[in-house]
Amino acid sequence: MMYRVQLQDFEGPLDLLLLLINRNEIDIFDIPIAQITNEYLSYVELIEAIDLDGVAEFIYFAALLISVKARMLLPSPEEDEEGDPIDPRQEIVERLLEYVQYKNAAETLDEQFKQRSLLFTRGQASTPVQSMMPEQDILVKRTVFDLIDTLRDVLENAPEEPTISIAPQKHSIAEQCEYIRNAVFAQEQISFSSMVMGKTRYFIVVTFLAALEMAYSGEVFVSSAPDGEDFVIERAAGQAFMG
Amino acid sequence: MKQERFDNSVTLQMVLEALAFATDVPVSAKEVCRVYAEVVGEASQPSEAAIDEAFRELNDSYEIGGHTMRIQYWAGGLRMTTTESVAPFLEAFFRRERRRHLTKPLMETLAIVAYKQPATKAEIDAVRGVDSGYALRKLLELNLLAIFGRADIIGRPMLYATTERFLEEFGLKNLDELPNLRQAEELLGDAAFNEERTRLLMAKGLDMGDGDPPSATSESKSKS
Amino acid sequence: MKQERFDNSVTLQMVLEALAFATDVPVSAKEVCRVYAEVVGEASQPSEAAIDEAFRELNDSYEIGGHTMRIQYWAGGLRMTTTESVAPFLEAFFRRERRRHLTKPLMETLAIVAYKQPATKAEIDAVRGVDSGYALRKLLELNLLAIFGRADIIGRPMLYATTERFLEEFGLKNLDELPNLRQAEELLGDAAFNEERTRLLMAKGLDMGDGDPPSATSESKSKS
Repeated sequence: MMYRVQLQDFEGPLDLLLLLINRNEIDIFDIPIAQITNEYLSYVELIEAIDLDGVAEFIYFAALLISVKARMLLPSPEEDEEGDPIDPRQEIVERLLEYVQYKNAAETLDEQFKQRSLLFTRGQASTPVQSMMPEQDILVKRTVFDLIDTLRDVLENAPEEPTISIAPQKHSIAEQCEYIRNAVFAQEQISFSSMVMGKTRYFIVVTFLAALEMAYSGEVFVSSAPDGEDFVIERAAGQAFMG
Repeated sequence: MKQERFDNSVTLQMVLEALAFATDVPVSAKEVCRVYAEVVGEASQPSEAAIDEAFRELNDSYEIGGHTMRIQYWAGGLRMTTTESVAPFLEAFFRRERRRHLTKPLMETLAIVAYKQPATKAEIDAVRGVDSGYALRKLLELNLLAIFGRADIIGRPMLYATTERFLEEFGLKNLDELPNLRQAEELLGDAAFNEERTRLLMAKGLDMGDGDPPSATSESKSKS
Repeated sequence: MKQERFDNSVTLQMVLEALAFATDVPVSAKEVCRVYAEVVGEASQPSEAAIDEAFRELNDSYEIGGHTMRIQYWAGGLRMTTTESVAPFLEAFFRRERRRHLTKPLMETLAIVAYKQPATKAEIDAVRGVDSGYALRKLLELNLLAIFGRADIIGRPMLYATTERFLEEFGLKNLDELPNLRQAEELLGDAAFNEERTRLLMAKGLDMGDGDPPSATSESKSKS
């Protein structure tokens, strides 16, 4: 099945690593690699299981983490040309540090962009503003991984066998989009768990993907509580429903 | 196209104002000087310093006069815009419901190119940890990035760089005006961090690392 | 999406000014009132008489302040334009702009025809050292050149000459007004006809774009 939504449109593997580091209040220069690898893998497994697109890069980092973990267990440390010990975590730390820098630069630039867009030049009426920025912002408060946390909790309590069987014809993403659309049209906002209460695992997963899809296209706003226990889907402000 | 006699009372400041108003691209100081000299007569070619002064005086006079126009120095040129204070009214008029916005993947990709330029896709992908092909295509389409040429390495990959339009859309006079790239240690709230210390920590970390309890981590953090 | 608090110090006059500036279609007084009321709060809907007053006050303050903008109140509504006094400067600017859009092959070909006319393609090719077929077709299309007739030599090749439009667009009364012919002959005799020299040759007003819409629009804008 082809989804328009790619996981990496929301967050990438480095975002997941940073999230885990922040959540566990870990010193980035001294990452407990076994713990982080396990946590990281638990997300990747779920992402794979629900068949969310764009998982390849997550798997690449999973492999990298596993290899670092293995090298940490070597009896004698690897050394560089000068005989100094090499920390196997070095590459990951350096990449995280560099990424943090550019993430911050992106935020700074975003702020600059917003400030600048308060200043109007002449002829603004004839230049369609939309042509400049054709893309909707993805309407997810907090991160997609918080949503995945919710999904995990909901799936654990779902009344079905632990394997997620994919039966493509049962519920399509399009059908589940319509389901969400009707729900938020009727009550403005609805919690994810209440929408999928007592439903099958397959129903839960497809509804989840539909919610991501709609958040991606800016149709709904998805926000999750800090504890990650549930998330709320609400109609995006000013969003006209096109049926 | 008949050439009118120019009016003697027209000053450089007025020409600058009229050009900054009438054009839809930033006009360089040099261009203003040329135009002024061309009409008034070759002898009178003004200095760029005179433009600078005119530019400042104009903005002062708008402010004093309670006017909503300002002249900006963007992308190496001068351009007239409105002030921030009237933005809500203009937004209401244009019914601009949503501020212009670049999605996170686009903004990250743009930031990496802005600071590393010229940069290859491989370099950008490496920083982000994901494929930036879509983001790059989109940014090229938006004319915020352009192909700068090809790198002189194997495969001769394309090099990406930011455009004049980028400078204009972000309100920058030139690339030197990009905000300083903040150091990661600063961002992580670790002012005392330096390279020496990383190396130390890295070396020390060799005998811990594996599944070490949170207390050890928080301890090393508090030391930092 | 988030609606900022509007700035209390923004007056109706400022809103009118900003709208007249930022749009390039006339804005009706009613619309200005609507936008003002929408942002400030329904209760404050201003009267059209207030708009009239703001409009007059603005123009007075531009005049007193020595500014080159004026707000016009035409049938369609309010819009900002430049004063007549700066028109020659704007025209000079937009001519220069168009020249920048004129490609080097077109500029060379046009210059050669201007001085050698009537000229055959073979003569032009000989000076430029390359085939000028495309440039000639383009210049014919732009109505800057026309077929003058056929040369009375073998093959009876077509003869190219400049048009009235050429004179008009380049601000020349007649062909005698072309820059110094001796200087031009020197240039034309030189196979290494470079861009700088072309520019020199064209400098006296031999500047003309390839009729591309953007410059055409910006010019009509400046006049409006």
